[in-house]
Amino acid sequence: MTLHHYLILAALLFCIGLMGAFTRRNAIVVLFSVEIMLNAANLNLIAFWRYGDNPALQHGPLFTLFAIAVAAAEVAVGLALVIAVYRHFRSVDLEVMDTLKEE
Amino acid sequence: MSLLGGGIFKGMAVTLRNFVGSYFYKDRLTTNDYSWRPSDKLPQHAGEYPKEEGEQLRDTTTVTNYSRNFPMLLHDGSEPMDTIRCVACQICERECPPQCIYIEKSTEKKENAGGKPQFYPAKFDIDVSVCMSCQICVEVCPFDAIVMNSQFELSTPDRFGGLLLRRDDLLKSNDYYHNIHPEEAAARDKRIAEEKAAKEAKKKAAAEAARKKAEEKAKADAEASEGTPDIQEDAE
Amino acid sequence: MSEQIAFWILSAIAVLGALVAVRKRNLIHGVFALMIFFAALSGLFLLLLAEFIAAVQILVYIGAVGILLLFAIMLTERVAGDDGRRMTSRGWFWGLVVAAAVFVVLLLPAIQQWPTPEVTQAPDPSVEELGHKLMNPYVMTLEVLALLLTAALIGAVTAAQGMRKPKEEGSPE
Amino acid sequence: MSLELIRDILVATVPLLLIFPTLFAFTTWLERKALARIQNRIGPNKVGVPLTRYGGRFSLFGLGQPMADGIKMLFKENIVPRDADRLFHLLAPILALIPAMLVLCFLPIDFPWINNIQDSVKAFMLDGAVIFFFAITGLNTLAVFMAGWASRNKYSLLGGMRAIAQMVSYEIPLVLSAVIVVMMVGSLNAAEIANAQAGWNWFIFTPWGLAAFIIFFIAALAETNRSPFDLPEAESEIIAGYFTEYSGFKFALFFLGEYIAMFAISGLAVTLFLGGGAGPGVAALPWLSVIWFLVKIFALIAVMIWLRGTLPRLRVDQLMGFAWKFLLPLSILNIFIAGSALHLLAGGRLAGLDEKQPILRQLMEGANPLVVAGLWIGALLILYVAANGLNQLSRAKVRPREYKYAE
Repeated sequence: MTLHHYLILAALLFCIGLMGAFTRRNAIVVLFSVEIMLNAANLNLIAFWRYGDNPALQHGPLFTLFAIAVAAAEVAVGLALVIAVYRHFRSVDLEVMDTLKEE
Repeated sequence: MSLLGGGIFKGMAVTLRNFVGSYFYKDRLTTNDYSWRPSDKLPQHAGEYPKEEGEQLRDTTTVTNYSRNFPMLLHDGSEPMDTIRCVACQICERECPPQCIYIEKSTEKKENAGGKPQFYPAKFDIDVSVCMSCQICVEVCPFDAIVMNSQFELSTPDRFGGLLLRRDDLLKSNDYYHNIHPEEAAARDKRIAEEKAAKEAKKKAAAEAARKKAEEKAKADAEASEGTPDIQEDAE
Repeated sequence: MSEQIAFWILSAIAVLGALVAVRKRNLIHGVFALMIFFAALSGLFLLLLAEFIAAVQILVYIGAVGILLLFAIMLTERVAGDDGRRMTSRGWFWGLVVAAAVFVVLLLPAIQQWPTPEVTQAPDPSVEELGHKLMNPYVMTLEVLALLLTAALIGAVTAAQGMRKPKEEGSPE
Repeated sequence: MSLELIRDILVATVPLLLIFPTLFAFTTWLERKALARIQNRIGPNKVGVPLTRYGGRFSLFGLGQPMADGIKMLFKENIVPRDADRLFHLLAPILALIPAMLVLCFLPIDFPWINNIQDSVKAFMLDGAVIFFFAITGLNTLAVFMAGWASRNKYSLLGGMRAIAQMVSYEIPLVLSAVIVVMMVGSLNAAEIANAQAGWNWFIFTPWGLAAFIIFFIAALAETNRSPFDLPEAESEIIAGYFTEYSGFKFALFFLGEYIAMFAISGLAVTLFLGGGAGPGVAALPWLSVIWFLVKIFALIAVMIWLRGTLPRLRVDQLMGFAWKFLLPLSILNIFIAGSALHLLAGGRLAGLDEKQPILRQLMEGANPLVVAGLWIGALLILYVAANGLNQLSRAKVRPREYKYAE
């Protein structure tokens, strides 16, 4: 296995996530898609660490660890927002929540 | 302040005592190997159980530890269907809370125990897997036709039909009833007899009254219509 | 050889899982597909000898994020999917185009100097080393992260709880 | 992939797959017997030697019961509700069993045959074995939710939601109490943790270790849905919870998964706190360590059965309050105590200790008995006072019940 295998896989996964984020209406699915993109990025980080010059420094896992923690925080806040929005609009459809004012 | 969590240890001590005690003290083990006939080792208060298959227990209490109580139909004589008390009035079917009774009325009448022509149940099924032994059917029956049986060993390998008791399974003689629940049956019979006697006395009184009335009327009529005998003949 | 077999199987599972997750109408099915994707990615991390990250991936993504998503779905929409309604957004075509374009852009640098030599030198997969790194040079980052997580926790609770409107005087209720 | 590797994998896994399900069958019998005796009953005693007419006469205390149960389960009708999600309904029991089976590999049981295989196949030699254990145990939650959701039954769904809330909550004290051990040993490697406790240096024989073990055991009861935390399957409230709609072999798989999870988490408790396979006579006969390990597991399971026979079920709000308001602060306080005790014991010497060796053993060897006794009393006193305070705080404010008609 070479670095390129992992890079191409990560690019593919990232674009699947992008596609989901662009094409779905459901806010929760959009959140899924963002998670997929984040994971693809993590895969890249680990692959660069593994095939990089100085793996003993453990920079890849460290960075990924931080990214995972931030992603967890992001999901928690994101889902809380989705629930708050759902309570307001009775829907998680992104095309319904297109107003800036309270109706 | 009591020790935090001490209640748990107290409870655990109780269960440990039970666990160990059940190996050493026979009177702790109140249960019995239910599928084998009880041996003499069984403690006294465990309840009675037939010593042989098919044996009927004389039991003054309605419930023993091992019996199950489901309704049965009473008849008075040797030929069950000739002397069946049930007249298929379907009150019990309507009143049954879990609706486990199914009755079909006969199309023609037939002489019953009292010698009167009556309807009889062409079908009388009780699903004892549904029955909850509430005895409401016994209480509502105006004919004393349905009472509680007391049975042991009801288990069956037949999943669907085995616990659906048909009319002929349910029919039991009054003697059998006297055998299993002597006091209750005697009380019931006494009450029936009293009611019958009261009814007969009432009937007699009514008949007497009617006779008297008729006599009086006849007398009066005779007095009033001495001159018109044709009419009286018509009235008769 | 076994590494290559594992790579191809895991990457196929990951791609399929991600595709199903973003395309499935039934959201619960979607979440479980997403978890399969996470699990496959964890396997890939193991393959890359980052075993701690693989464990954390399962612990955080499947154990926490997945459960959170399930809860969010159960609390909001009808789970069986947007019955009969349009699943895609208005500009879905342009979305696809942009995604494809991004893929091409990402692919171009990746396939330059195509056959790179395989690296045989394995990094030291010691969790202990990682721990020392976290506790020594990166301890400040860790603390900031802890602060962030706490803040996110509180924020999430307040956001999800919703602002209680003060009851207006004489409002018919 | 070489043939030797495949052989080693088989040697490492197949015995586990054989031993633990066998023990499971035995445990169900043991549990039924013990519960029966606690309730002054006899328990299963009929099934005897199979395929003989007089089998029942030689029933050997009903030891044939698990086999009879298994055969019955295999041949029972498989019923799937009409509106159920058929795929998930099928997958859920499998998903419930797999993580439970998988984590067995992380227990450092020194089977005699395991010494001959290469290290890369021994899962418990993995550097992060303990964290993998917790990660994979967490997957059980998903199976429970899957079963509850796929059944299309409101009781199942209620059970599933309860299970998720419970498992997610109790995972935190579980992990936090394990953290103390990891802190002492300085490694996540299961084999290293077990080895660090050689020579009666078990973690349960330290004050913080004892407290952590109690917290761990309570949380483990909740993680495996054992009584008194069996709310997800509370039969008097929600029939059977998430496996209400399961019958036949799928139900058996759930049952198996639950018991295997019990073994696994007891095994982890043994590894972390009870010295792994350590015990008298191990030095002379190495295979005794396997026996000791299993004996310790069974001792913990016996306590679980005993507790099941003793305690009534908690209410949902009590359950969550207990995890978040009682166990979690206590376990954090315990970590704090353990850390400060470590520094107190070491004095200024912490820098002088050998980093590669377990800190605990070095401390134990050089400690003054008076200081150790003081630590015991001090730590347990602090924890007890804290627990009492938390108990007062977390107790639900309930108005005393008024009896209208009692008097």
